[in-house]
Amino acid sequence: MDIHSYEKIWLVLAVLLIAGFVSTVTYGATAVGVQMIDDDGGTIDANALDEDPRFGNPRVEQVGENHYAAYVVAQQFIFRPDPITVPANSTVTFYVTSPDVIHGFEVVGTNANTMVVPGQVSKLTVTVEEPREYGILCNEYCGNGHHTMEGKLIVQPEDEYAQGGSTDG
Amino acid sequence: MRDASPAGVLLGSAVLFVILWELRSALGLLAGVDLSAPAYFLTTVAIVAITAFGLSVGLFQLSATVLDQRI
Amino acid sequence: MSDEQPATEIGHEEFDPNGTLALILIYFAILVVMWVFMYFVEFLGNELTVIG
Amino acid sequence: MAEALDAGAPSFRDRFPDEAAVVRAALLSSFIALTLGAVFGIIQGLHRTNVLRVLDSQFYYTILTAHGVLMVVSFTIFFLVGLFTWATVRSLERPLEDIRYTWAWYGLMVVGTLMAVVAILGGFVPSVDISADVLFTFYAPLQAHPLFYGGLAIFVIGTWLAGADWFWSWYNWKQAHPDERIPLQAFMVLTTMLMWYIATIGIAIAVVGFLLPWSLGLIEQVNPLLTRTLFWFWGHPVVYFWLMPAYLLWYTVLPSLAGGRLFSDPLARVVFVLFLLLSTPVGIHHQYVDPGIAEGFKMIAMTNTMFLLLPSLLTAFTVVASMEHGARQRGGTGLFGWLRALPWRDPAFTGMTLAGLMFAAGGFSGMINAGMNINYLIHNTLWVPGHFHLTVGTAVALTFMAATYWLWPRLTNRQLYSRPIALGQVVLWFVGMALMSNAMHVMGLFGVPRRTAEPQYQGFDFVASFGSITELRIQLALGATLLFVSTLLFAANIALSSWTPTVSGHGHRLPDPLSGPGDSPVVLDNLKLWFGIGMVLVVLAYTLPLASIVQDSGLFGRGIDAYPAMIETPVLLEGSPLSLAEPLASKVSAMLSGVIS
Repeated sequence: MDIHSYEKIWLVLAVLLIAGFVSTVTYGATAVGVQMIDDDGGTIDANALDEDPRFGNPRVEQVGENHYAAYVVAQQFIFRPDPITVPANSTVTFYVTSPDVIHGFEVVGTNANTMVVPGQVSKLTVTVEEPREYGILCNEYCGNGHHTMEGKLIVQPEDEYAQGGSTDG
Repeated sequence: MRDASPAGVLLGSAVLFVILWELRSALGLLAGVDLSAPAYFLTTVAIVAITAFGLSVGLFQLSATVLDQRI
Repeated sequence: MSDEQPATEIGHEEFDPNGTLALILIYFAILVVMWVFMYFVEFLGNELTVIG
Repeated sequence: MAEALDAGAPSFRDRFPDEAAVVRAALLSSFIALTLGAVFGIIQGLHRTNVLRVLDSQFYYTILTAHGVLMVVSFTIFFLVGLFTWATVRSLERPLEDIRYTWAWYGLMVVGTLMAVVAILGGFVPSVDISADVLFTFYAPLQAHPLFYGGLAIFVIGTWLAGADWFWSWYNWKQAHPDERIPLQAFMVLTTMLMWYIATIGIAIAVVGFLLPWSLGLIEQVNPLLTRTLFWFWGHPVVYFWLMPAYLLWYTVLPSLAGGRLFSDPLARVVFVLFLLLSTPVGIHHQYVDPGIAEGFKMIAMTNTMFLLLPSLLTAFTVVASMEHGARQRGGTGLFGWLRALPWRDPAFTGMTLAGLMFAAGGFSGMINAGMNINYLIHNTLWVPGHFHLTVGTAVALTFMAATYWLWPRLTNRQLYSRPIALGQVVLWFVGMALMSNAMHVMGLFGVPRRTAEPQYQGFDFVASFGSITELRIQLALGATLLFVSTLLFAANIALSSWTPTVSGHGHRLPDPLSGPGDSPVVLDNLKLWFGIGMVLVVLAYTLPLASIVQDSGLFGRGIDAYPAMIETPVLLEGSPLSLAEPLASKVSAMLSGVIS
């Protein structure tokens, strides 16, 4: 099978391009430490969220030195708690699940973006820096009120956060 | 002497318009240069119109010299 | 609706697609530039990257 | 505009009248679906950009489901079965084995489509409790009416029977030509169908095994992650089921339109074998940010997907090289000067070339989607529709429309109504799509979500790093309008071609490739081998992830209720169209003034 020499050049370049893409993504995963949503959030009985210690009372609570956990429930057409308030310059781990249908949990304008599947818990950890407000929206169709499903992530200055205590949404 | 067939002019104008318009997005995203949309849109349409008119009346004598093409 | 007969017959041996190679190299360059920009500027330069 | 017709050669319709009738029927069904889908498309385009809202936002999701199913199931696959019937009969030079069997599977596909469409359109009528507002992806626990799932199942069974029809022809052809190589077009049809048989395993299990009995109440719950994974098992290869007919046209028709010959037949076969092997074990790249799937499986899906770029990149080279060959034969010279010697006046040629050009851009945004962790940036944002309106929306759809300008006269022995309008239509599509898709990509980067009736939120605004979100919305709406007009031009042109004067001699023979099949190893034609390897790859890619999902959250999930896609009786936007025009005028002017000031 005689392949034209130009075709061979292009084949080699294409494989190099693919190798380049794969190595960039591997660099992101290893050196930068970007981690995919995976199954370490575990599963849950979607009908029994209120008995669960985390999601029975959706809230933000301190779980370590400068490390906060946000237990979030995404349900037909609201996020709980809303707003999600965390202190600036801290590490926040979101645990997100749904009692009803598949939703999306997207912090607008950022890389925090996960699917929310009933029966599964999505676990994602980010670091928040300077105080500001982020919008949250559901980016997966979940019913006729889907476009009204929004929330807010508020990053408060540390001192202001200390007085107010964690809002129990 | 006409430069390009009407089809060539129509197609060239469309491709030129798309390239120029996409350039604004590239400038905006890559270089952070924010050009006002209406002004940019009108300029793009103007450039494409002039080029199309020029090509159709053989203004640029494009084919006869540079590209020595058979029309 | 067949078009007019081609001016010349070019066989497989004597045809080198130089124009194609040039065009596809340009495309390759655009791909690399856009990928590097998208990955390192838009993505890694963005906030709240998931690290755990 | 009279063209020299080699009056002698009989057209496809002359040689195979029965088959031509089936192909015409399939193509007409495809164009009806395209036109209907375009009507829903323009309603969406104007609704989500807040330029003109004629219906209550609750109906947006009914429209979105209809737009999705009509465009990427009915339009694409009806065109495919028409094109593949033509390609098989033409390349094997033999009529189908039993034309009644052919009409039977075509009829089955029509019945399936009608069932699904009735279920979807039921969503407009709240009093009737039939509805399927679950979108094209019908993710459980959202539940559609059984009519929807039943219709989809019958439609897929129709396509299975269609594949059997072509294999039947090939089998009998092989008896008569024992040691000949499979003709290229037939080879493409058969490899594509083998991929389809592997791919539809996923959707068959999901629909027949879980969703249909669930919607009938035979089982009370389903595991959302399991059915979602099974959906995407099929969901990615189906995009290649749309793309392969376009590749068949680019490889076997476009070169001759350009006045040249296909650069390499062996390479075309390698490309189709690569698609058979690699398009099925990759579905998990649609689930990069799903919980419940380990990162390792996502990494495997990414690697397979990246290698799936290879056949498309090779296709780009081979098709452009074939066009260059044609241009040089027409006297084109110079490194790029040959581009001017191509027949840009021919709408079929120009349409397919512009489709290929846009596919290059769509290919890039596909590479971004495939890059596992960069997916965080754009998952479920408007970037994704931006991507697939370039790939299926243009590379496939525009190629199908452009090819119809070449194929339709061969099926009807009638001239096209108007070639200048056809040329204008393909160029209009190109410009309209460039505007719409560019706006979608950019808005996606700013976080604007897809599949959302009113992406305007109270608590926050989207931040645009250049220009403004309003400008991008106008650009999207403008692009959508141009695309809608372009579709109407296409549909009208074809419809009016039913009464144009008949002509004979459309039998223009497709020339042989530059390097023929003989130059390639015979193993390429060993379909059983490639099908076997394809199955092994898909088993490797999917057994462990599916097993872990079932092990973690059960075959039927835990505590998952059904959510039928019912709508409370919404308040319809009353008022005659006139009263609708008034808000449009004021809104557009307000928006423009906002932008200009």
